[in-house]
Amino acid sequence: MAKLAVAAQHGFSDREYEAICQALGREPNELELGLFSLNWSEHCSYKSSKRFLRRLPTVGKRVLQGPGENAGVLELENGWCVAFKVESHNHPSAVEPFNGAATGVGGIVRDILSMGARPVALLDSLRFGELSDGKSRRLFEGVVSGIAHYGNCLGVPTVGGEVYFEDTYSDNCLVNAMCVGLLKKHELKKAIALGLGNKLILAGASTGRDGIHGATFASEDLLGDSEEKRPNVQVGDPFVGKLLIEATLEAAKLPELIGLQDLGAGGLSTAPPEMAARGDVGLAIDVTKVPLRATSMSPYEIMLSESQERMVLCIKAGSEQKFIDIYRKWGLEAAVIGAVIPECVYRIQQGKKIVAEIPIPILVGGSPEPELDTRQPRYLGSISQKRVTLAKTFDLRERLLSLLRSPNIGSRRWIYQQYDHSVQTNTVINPGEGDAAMLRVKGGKFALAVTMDGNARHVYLDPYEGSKRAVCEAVHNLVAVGAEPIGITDNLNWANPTDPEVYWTFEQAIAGMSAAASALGIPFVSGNVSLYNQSEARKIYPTPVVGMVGYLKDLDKRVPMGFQKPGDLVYVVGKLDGNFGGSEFLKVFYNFVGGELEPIDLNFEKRLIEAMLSLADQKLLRSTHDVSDGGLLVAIAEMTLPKGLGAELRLQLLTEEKLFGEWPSRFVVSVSPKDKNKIESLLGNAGISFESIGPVERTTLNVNGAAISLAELKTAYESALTRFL
Amino acid sequence: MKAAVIVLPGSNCDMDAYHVLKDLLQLETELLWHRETDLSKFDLIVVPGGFAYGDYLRAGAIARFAPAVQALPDYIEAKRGFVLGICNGFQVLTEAGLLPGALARNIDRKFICKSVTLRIENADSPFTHLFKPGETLELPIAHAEGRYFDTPAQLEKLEKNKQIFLTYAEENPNGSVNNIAGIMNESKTVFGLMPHPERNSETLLGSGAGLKFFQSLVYSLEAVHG
Amino acid sequence: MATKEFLVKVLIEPKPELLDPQGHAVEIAMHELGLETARETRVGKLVKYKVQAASEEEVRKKAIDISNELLVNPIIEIFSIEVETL
Amino acid sequence: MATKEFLVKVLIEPKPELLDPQGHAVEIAMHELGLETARETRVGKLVKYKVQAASEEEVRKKAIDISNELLVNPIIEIFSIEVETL
Ligand SMILES: Nc1ncnc2c1ncn2[C@@H]1O[C@H](COP(=O)(O)OP(=O)(O)O)[C@@H](O)[C@H]1O
Ligand SMILES: [Mg+2]
Repeated sequence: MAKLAVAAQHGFSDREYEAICQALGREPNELELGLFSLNWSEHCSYKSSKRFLRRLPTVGKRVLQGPGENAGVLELENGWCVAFKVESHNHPSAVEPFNGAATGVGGIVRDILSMGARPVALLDSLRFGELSDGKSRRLFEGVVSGIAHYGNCLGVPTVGGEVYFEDTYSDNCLVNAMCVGLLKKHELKKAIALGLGNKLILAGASTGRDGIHGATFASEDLLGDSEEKRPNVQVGDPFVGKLLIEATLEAAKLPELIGLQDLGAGGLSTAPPEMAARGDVGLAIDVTKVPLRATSMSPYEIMLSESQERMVLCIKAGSEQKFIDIYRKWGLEAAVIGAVIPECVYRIQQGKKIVAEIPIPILVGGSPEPELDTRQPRYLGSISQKRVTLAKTFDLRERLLSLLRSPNIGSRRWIYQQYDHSVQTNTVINPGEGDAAMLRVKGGKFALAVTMDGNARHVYLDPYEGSKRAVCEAVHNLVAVGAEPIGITDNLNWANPTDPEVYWTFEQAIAGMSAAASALGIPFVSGNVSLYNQSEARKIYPTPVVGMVGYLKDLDKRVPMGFQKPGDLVYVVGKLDGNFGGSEFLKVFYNFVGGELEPIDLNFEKRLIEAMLSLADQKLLRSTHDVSDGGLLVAIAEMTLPKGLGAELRLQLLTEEKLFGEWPSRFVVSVSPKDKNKIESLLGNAGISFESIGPVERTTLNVNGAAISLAELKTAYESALTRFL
Repeated sequence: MKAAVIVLPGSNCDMDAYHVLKDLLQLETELLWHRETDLSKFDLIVVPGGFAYGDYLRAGAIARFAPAVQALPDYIEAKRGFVLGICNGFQVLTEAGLLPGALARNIDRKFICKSVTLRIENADSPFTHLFKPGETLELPIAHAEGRYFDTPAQLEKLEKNKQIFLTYAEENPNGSVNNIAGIMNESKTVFGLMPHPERNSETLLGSGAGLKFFQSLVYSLEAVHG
Repeated sequence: MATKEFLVKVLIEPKPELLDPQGHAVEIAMHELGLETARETRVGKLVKYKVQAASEEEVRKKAIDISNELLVNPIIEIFSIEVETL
Repeated sequence: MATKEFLVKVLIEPKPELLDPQGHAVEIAMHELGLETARETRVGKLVKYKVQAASEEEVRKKAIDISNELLVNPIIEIFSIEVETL
């Protein structure tokens, strides 16, 4: 019959369908096909990416849980641990920005919850088309309000993130959300099912017809005509999400809890078999036991539903009522829907009747890895050769103000003002106050710093170097506030991997990130891959986003970004010269994307970071900011804004390249004059070059005689987004 | 002396208020589940910030039917102790009719989280007596429905009785009438404000000025209890 | 007594004296899209539910009660009710 | 041509197949307040405006257009329109 046609509808190639038949020893029924389609989807199986992901460094002395669980976990001190992960919700947000982004936040929060951790911070990394385009504006506004809606209601502060606007994202916006959670080591939970006869509980919201086939949808190109194929929009309920956090953390205290897992993409089709696979057991579940929101749902619909705000728990037989009572107390449903069985299969029953049965090892991890080719993209050769002819003279003031007005550079206040960033009363560096946000931990002296970074234009120009840079940029942001980088979560947002040129950039990016992380000794502990971010018209830039967590032993040693005191001395520290490639300056003034990307010397980078951390540790830094997007002068301007303090600067060389180039391995710092000698000798001994450029001053920013009032700087900077909205 | 922080489904600043009372002020403090109705053993009841019942319909609209909130009128009537509503708690108290007025959607329609400058309009109350009249301070706000509104007649009454204890001093972030940020009932036992004093009660988080509100209450209670 | 099913719509809008920024923004957008004569635009809420009762009168009465008690805040909102027999 | 004034109400609600968390929460509250038979409660939006036109038909047609273009998000919402002559 049209079996193959049904298979094709589920997104299977003939080869995959054959693999299924062979493994089962028969043809699958429709429900089984549905189960396969989700478990074998790119989104859930990482089939195109895992061969490269294996190359990422994942070990380190703090690693308690590396990649493979719902989130990575690192040990801090005194039993304290931090769990974190990033997740994308790109396709859903492109269709319905508000709900897509909101449910993205909900999803990543439940990943953290699955580890037994209390979510303490959120970050978001966003990409849209240019704001001059109405559709991009609507997406942007919708996404930001969706994140605000969900995160604010949960009471988890959204403390940081990043956003870029670039044509390449006008059909495929990117919405990556990162969540950070805290737990004590003994509270760590895993997504595992164990122990014959033990029970499976489904808790949280009831199940409806939402988002059926969401994971498959996320694993295809976004086509204009895909309206029909679109799953129902998933609507999140942050109120239930909040109750689910409280109830689950209460339930996690019971010793009878064996395993904990959220229902994300794929719902009941994917979460329980993953638990079974980890425990080497089988599971039987009965769909008639699943609390439903809609009437007369078929087993297929129940199994494939992606209703939000649900968790599965594997618990000791006999303790069912204790768990159900906790969820009821919080006003949530909880029902025993299945049990651990001896046969290593995922068995779906409708009452007594078995409606599907698939061996776990085939369902989870059994998808054949597609054979994909890589080929160096043709554009790379020409784009690095491209050169731009600079104007002979330039007006420094006008250049700087225009750059500050760029949506890729100027203030993000319009965004973070909509996010509750102070709830939980732990945020000691707020958005806009430092390169990374910082959270204290009540009952400890230490603090956590968190950041997300990834300039994709750099990656587009040079996938290897650009991705190295993304890692180093995140490192700089942590180091700037005084924190030691301890772990990475990454989100790889790419176009269609069956295009060999796309796939090549993917491989290069992973190599670049690995090189940087290995050299700097920072493990990857979690991450996410989002492929197929392209339309008929456009592919997105290869966009790796690096989320990073830093540890600061003594939170009194944290370093702010803004200048603190008139008379303090300003230095540029690190690599003092480099080139222009990929800068926002070239884009804004010459509409030019091209040139070579200055490579990063990772040995130097390592020394630089150690030196900066040592300065911070000795409390020698009054303020620090890394030099990144916009270059040196933008970094300095940003340091004048928090406290409204200018500077009287004299730079040795005044070229546009020096002022606006974005080469990495550079910081701007301000220090007390009394520490001048100490700092200079410490940097000198470490072999780190620096340039002393003048004192902090009260009223204006003065650069080699060009004076710009702080009011002007502020007006330009603050208008970057608002002038479009 | 004993304080309670009511935990409504969706409260999310309950632990923040608890931290200030219990850890910073060493006051005996309990988290009070919303189904409880016996308030008699408490000298102070805090209705905390958050999104009780998801803020569905209107902030506080459903929360006011929670048993613990339903028990508040008798508690207030009996002058048993003080009631403080912060942010969402303020919304709950107005919806429940325990403080006058209503809190409408912010004038620019968006959620706003930032630090604002406030002025103490009445320093002669159990909640504000440690401040000087006219003193200004910074506190974070974090709300989408904070635009205080009431009829002109009611407003006149509030002014006359000096029930407005806190106003926005520089910019008015949400469009509140008369820049109102915090009010109390006529008998000075029920207080509500949109800004979050508990988010600026330690120098680590800012100036720490918010702590004075809580200290004011504690000293007032000590005066009563001797 | 036999009951029938009714559909109730509660139409809630901001009080005339309360500034309605959303209504204002919508009105400007409507003007730009060619509906130049639109005025007094208000954006409010719709609550719709089905209910069993013996008579339309009873339905209406209960709808008014629930509106006053729960659905509407009379300090900032006004409402009207529509009932249909199903 | 002479025009008259009309009152338009656009009633917007979440698509029936989508979760309406707000409607759900309101329904629970209604049940607790004694309206036990309330079901399928949905909370949506009301947009109300006055407009000049030659005929009710024209008003209705334009209201549909503006709803599709501006007021309603067809991916998650459905709407109906009521017109009154003033
Ligand atoms: N999408 C966002 N969500 C929340 N905060 C953001 C977002 N984008 C930027 N921010 C915050 O705004 C500030 C400036 O961001 P950005 O210019 O990207 O900083 P940097 O270049 O130092 O990484 C930071 O505090 C950052 O965390
Ligand atoms: Mg940076």
